[in-house]
Amino acid sequence: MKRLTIFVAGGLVLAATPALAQEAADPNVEVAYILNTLLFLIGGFLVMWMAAGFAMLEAGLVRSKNVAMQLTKNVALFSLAAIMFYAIGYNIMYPSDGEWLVQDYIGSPFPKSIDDVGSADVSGGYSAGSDFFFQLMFCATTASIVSGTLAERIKLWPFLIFVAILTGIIYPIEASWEWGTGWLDDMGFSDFAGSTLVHAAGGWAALAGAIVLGARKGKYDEKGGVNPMPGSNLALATLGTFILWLGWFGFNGGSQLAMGTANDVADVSRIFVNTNVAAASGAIAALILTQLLYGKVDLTMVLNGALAGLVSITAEPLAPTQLLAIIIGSIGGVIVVFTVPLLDKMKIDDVVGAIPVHLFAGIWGTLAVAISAPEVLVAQIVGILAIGAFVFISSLIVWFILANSVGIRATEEEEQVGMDSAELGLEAYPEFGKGSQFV
Amino acid sequence: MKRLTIFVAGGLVLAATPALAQEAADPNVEVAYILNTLLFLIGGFLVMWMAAGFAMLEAGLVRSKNVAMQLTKNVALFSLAAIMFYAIGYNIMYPSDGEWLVQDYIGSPFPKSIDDVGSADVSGGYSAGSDFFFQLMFCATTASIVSGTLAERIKLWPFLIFVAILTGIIYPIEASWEWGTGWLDDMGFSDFAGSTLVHAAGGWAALAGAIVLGARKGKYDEKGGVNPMPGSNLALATLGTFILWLGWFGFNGGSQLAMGTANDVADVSRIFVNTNVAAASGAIAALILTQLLYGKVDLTMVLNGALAGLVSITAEPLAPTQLLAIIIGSIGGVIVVFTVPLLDKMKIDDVVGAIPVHLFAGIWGTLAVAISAPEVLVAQIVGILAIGAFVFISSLIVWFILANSVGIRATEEEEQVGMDSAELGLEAYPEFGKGSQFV
Amino acid sequence: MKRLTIFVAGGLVLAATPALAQEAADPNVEVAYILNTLLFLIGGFLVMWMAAGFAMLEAGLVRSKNVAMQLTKNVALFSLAAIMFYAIGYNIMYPSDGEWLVQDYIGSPFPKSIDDVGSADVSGGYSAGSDFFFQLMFCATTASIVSGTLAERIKLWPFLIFVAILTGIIYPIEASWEWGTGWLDDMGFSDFAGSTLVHAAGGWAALAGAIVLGARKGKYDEKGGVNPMPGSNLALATLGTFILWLGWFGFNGGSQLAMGTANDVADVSRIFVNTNVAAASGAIAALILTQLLYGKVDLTMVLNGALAGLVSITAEPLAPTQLLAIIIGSIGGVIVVFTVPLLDKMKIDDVVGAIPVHLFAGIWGTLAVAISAPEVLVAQIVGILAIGAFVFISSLIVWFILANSVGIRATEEEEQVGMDSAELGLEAYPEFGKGSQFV
Amino acid sequence: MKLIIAVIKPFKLEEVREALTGIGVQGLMVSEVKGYGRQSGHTEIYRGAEYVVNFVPKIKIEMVVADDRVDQVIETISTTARTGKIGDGKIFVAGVEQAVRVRTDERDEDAL
Amino acid sequence: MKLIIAVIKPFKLEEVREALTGIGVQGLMVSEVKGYGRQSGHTEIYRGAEYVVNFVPKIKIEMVVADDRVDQVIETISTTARTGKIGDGKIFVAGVEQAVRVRTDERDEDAL
Amino acid sequence: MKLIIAVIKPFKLEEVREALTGIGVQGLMVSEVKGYGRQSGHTEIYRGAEYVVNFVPKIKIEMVVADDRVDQVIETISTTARTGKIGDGKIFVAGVEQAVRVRTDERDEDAL
Ligand SMILES: Nc1ncnc2c1ncn2[C@@H]1O[C@H](COP(=O)(O)OP(=O)(O)O)[C@@H](O)[C@H]1O
Ligand SMILES: Nc1ncnc2c1ncn2[C@@H]1O[C@H](COP(=O)(O)OP(=O)(O)O)[C@@H](O)[C@H]1O
Ligand SMILES: Nc1ncnc2c1ncn2[C@@H]1O[C@H](COP(=O)(O)OP(=O)(O)O)[C@@H](O)[C@H]1O
Repeated sequence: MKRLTIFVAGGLVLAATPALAQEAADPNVEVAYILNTLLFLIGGFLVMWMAAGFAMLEAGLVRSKNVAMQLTKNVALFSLAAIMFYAIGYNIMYPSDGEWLVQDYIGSPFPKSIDDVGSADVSGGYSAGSDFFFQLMFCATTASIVSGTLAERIKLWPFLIFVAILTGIIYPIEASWEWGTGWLDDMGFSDFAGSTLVHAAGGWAALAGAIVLGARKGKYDEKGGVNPMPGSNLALATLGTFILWLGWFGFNGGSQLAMGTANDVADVSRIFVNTNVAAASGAIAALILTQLLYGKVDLTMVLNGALAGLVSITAEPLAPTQLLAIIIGSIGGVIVVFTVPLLDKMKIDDVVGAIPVHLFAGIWGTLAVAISAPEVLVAQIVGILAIGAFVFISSLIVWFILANSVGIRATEEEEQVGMDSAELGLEAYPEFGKGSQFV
Repeated sequence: MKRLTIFVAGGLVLAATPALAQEAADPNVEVAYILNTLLFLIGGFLVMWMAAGFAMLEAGLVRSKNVAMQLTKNVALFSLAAIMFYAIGYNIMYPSDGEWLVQDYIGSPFPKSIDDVGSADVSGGYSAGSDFFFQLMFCATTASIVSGTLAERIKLWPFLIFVAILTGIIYPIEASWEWGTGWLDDMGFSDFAGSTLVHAAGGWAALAGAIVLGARKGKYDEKGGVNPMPGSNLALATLGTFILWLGWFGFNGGSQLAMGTANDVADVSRIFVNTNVAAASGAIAALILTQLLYGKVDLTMVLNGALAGLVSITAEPLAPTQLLAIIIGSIGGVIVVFTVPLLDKMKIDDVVGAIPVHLFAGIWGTLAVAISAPEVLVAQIVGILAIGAFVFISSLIVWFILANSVGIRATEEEEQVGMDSAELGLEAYPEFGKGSQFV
Repeated sequence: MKRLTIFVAGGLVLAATPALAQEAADPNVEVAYILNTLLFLIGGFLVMWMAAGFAMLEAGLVRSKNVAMQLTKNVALFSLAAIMFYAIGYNIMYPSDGEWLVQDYIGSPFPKSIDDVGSADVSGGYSAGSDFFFQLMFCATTASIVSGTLAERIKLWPFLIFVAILTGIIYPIEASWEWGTGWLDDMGFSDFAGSTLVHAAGGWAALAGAIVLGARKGKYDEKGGVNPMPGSNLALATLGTFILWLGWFGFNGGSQLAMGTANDVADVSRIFVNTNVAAASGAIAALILTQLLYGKVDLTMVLNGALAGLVSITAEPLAPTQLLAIIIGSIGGVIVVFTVPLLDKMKIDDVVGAIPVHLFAGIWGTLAVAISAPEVLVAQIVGILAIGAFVFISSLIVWFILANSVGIRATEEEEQVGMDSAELGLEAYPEFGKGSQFV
Repeated sequence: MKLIIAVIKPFKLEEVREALTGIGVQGLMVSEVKGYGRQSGHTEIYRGAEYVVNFVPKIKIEMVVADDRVDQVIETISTTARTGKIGDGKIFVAGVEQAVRVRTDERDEDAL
Repeated sequence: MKLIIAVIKPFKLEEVREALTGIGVQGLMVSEVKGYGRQSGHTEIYRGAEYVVNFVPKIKIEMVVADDRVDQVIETISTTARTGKIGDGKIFVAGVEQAVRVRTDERDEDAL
Repeated sequence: MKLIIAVIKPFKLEEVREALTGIGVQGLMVSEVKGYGRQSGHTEIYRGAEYVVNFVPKIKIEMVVADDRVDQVIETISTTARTGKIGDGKIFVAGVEQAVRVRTDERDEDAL
């Protein structure tokens, strides 16, 4: 896979340099090592920031009686991901040769250690710790996607159990197929920063959960009517979207994986430009489309549109020209506007629109790679299907087991009073209006 | 102009290095290229973050019935700027030789392409894509300034049409006079990071809009009384201010345009220090002054004061000592405290105080350059007047045409129920109090 | 002290290079200079961002009638710190040889100048301006800690007077003992990024203030009952926590103080990883513990837990393995859950839990250094006691003088109507519910 | 005419409103109140401190109806709002002497 | 004494209050309510789903006045609050038996 | 039965509630109102502009009690809520004809 070969190549070249690295090292190799590592660190903290973005976006789109719970879930899932990915996930995702349990399909789980203090291996091209840090954030993102869809009705602990399994096992396995140089990578599948590996995967897990969990009480009535349950704080939702937009420069830009050469940093620049304009055009597409369809702009759709634009460009943010990036992003925005109501028709209750944004736009983005590289089309389809099937089915099984053991759904009364009072015994906004409880 | 000459100089030096760049390139030239580009990328994402800052600041300072609209405008204007600046703005602003329509006054509009994948031109000194990314953010900032002033009464679409013209044509033209090495640059005008080119320009466009649009109903009564319409969420307004403060390090620091030498990075450090202390002293000045004038501190003025401090130091954040930066910033804070009520006396309704902060402090900052470099005084005055006249008059014309064609003002009833319900059919805080609608 | 010796060492080595720096300079020395400086700049703006984190955390945890005041205090204290640290603090903290008033105990106060424009001294290893910028942010952080504890009842101006003394004198003196290569450094005390120097110090100052100030009216009743006064906006509190989490990468990572070698950047990576996982495990520990103790999760404790994890790892974020970092962080989370109610039992009213998070976890973190380096145990204890005694007693004296001169406490009625209406004459959320005023 | 004041559990509002529309009630006013009553008094824990929750969120419905509608309205509200659990709420009836429709200046029964 | 309850459109509050002060009304209480009536029932679209808006934000004004003031107060409110458009609101009058000014313990008319 | 409406200063609520519970009042409703009265009219400054604050936040307590409790309740509220400063509030009493406890369908005095 493009990303890794860069590496391996790099690795080979560098292999020339003596073992006990930096002292003797060719100064430029060391500078490249520093700059590559720096890219991971900056990219990593920007993607970490996306965790706050998801938290704000979701807190803004749920009703106030469920805000504290949504915040709790977001803090907890990010924390849990950090621990699970360290404990088993990272090594399942990046098995060294001989560390596969099932060659190219399943890596072996155990904590992988990073460089010891003060002993960088310059021949690696970048610091192992910075790579771990960067990759962890992608794992956490996958989990963040799930929490939004299932908001306002799922119990805290069963949700967290699922998160542990998703971040410790499901995500690392499917991601290893491509980024761990597994079978999809061999096959030529291309997913630069994770339209499928991260976003569609999160979307599939969310979809499985939504099906097992069912819709919020009162969301859909017998006669097929849909009762909107407006988000309680669109300022937060907008803030969350801007945070995600910012974090995405780290998400896509960092996925260049190297900044030690002029070409790499120029490519990172190109990625920044394409990522930004894809988000912008996704937002504009939703802006115009909601005006045309509904006679007025829907801010929540515009926010989803920007995110869909970002997801769409994530599979290939480098190759497209700005014009192509605009087209890819706009189509992402269009997808959201049409599929949000579609899900409602299917009575699949996705509170924040995560499935249209991450799953549907993720699939589109993965296919769109073929616009720049037609030869990969088949591999793209195989990858979309294989990862979709694996994540969806395994998630479905986990959700099903949880539903039939501990149970995943809050009682009707808990749902009525809200998860905050029911499960946390507090309120996010104790002094503000209680509109959510009646209108 | 200082910035550009650095470049040109750099360019010349580098010109020595062979065409097919990095392979053969002198390692330090390549490292400098990477570091210069990195400064643009970091600076760029920090300035992009300012778009969120404006959104939060404005959302916090409008009444809750207009919050969703204000958020919509901010997301939309940033997105629109990205597309317009790509489509025509960037090339109007940075015409290569022979690309001027009117030499040194108006560049020719067409999309400019950035480096192809994996083919950096090291002799450029930095990646074209990173420069585009960085410059785009300044263009978007100019538009962000306008939305705040005109809040709570302007219709969405006419506003967006103006934004398209401002970011695609008006800003690029006036900015080209200086940063595109046009006539003002030749003349010796100095505006390091855009006190005039960005902030005052945005302020002039806002002022023109406020005049054509008129004040909010009920803001000013016959007997010259002013009815404050307090912002709905000062926590958001404060968050927005902190975001802008953070982003400003990218705004001013990135405008050093180079980080490839020890001197450049030391200068960037100096800029960070001065930028921070100017903001701090602007805030403190407003804090003390509101206490003295009104017998109590006004948080909204303190926030405006910090921003005015930032705008004031933006024209020359490098040359001043910290002490001078403190003086320049404090005066910015003082200007705000005195000019906010002044505008009210003139019945110019600036909802968030953008005109005092960006226009008045911007002019002050531009003049203050002469404290460090007296020889530029005349050029500064010419620049302030020329850009002021051009942006104000062209904006006035555009607003006037819009007002007399599609119309720019919401109806009285729409204004009463709020732009959110009227134009978007939703509310930003559906469950919280509705105080805005009566008290 | 480890940090400084690196330096001095570095300095010596570099001393070899000719005086009139970069032209002649060994390219790698210059590149190292740039990268070291860059680390300070990135670290610095990330820590500056923490000021926004504290503002949001505190604004979210106070009742709405005190939100605007809390925001005002946070903006003002950060601004004041910038000016005081420049005017006297920085030089008191980092006296050059011969600049000590009392050798190794008290430096002499006067503004220290940073590099002139375009004249970097490469032999310094990093730009003086970037160091000033980075160190300033630590000083401001110390003050931010205090504002949360004393919220909802302390008057604005006396609080700001204390902040000026804390940031200008108290913090710089105690910090000079270690980071200014004073007596604690000579003694072998080790505090990598400031568990004691910054966090515990802030906590001690807050504790002194809380004692002199007394609890909020109605917080504790005669019969030893505790009346919770729930925070008004947990979404803001969570946002603040995420901001702090992000900023902490700059706080701890930047404290490596160098990025010019592969080893340094690999260490920074290791610090990022440990910092993140310590925060995560602090949050998880609080999550599990509140569930076990109270039968339900308390979001505010989870947020405090994450911060306590961060404070705990701050004294030594480099040496521990991830597993050890997890243990250190979790214990931080446990400490918070047990000490928050403990303070209430002692009728010490800490509105946001800053004392458990910064003081108690800070002490723990400082002791935990001995896990990696047993030999420092004694020095750690001496450092904790010495700095604790100095900061607590000097703060107590200042608070006492203020209380008995200008007075520090709002009147009962001001407290009842809230600091916002009473001292600022405005409201943070004028349109939302007024629940705070009755339930 | 009578003013009927009903305090009910928030989540019952939609049902009650529909039921009232069903029997031809043409207008009403809804507001949020904090209720104190037998249901009050459960304890919560916040940051480790236990405290008693005295006030429970309730919805107050006010409507003015013609005298002959009163019993039916009471009947409708109390059956729809009833869950049998403590805290279901109360219905009160008071006399109203005049009513005016602002738009048309219609009076009394015509104004309802 | 009578308790006058007026439901009006929010943006009319300031005008009505001024008019009432003008005729010497010395005190009143204002609260936010959600109104249901003829005006209700328009539809909105949120994220592509249509729904009916049943409740409209209204302002409720309550004041106790001496019997002889009632007609004038009604007159004043209804003329000031009238826009002629549906949803202008209602005015109701009920009897009040006692009034107390807490500060002074004055009673009845003196307490108003 | 009587409906007692009391408008008090917000910070007095907890005291008043306790006092009422003390004398055996079993239930009541609390809501936020904006009050206009003699206390109104102080000026504030926002962004340099002076303006008059007409509405003061108040708490409205409503409770229905048996006729023979009325005087005691009034007494309790007015003594507890009194600070002697302007704006202490008012207490009004109106007649109630019926009361129903939704949960049990108990009527009148039994329903309180
Ligand atoms: N005497 C009263 N006057 C006014 N409101 C009352 C009275 N008694 C109860 N309420 C209201 O009715 C609600 C339910 O009453 P409560 O005693 O809790 O349960 P139940 O009605 O099932 O006995 C209370 O929350 C309060 O708002
Ligand atoms: N019978 C009623 N009892 C109490 N409030 C009413 C009643 N009828 C109407 N209202 C209030 O008056 C408001 C306006 O009434 P509506 O029927 O919408 O318009 P109009 O008064 O112009 O006919 C409603 O929103 C509701 O709050
Ligand atoms: N006639 C009235 N009807 C209804 N509420 C009233 C009336 N007069 C006063 N109030 C309420 O009582 C509150 C206190 O009254 P005010 O005149 O300010 O002080 P005081 O009661 O001490 O004279 C007012 O804010 C208002 O809410």
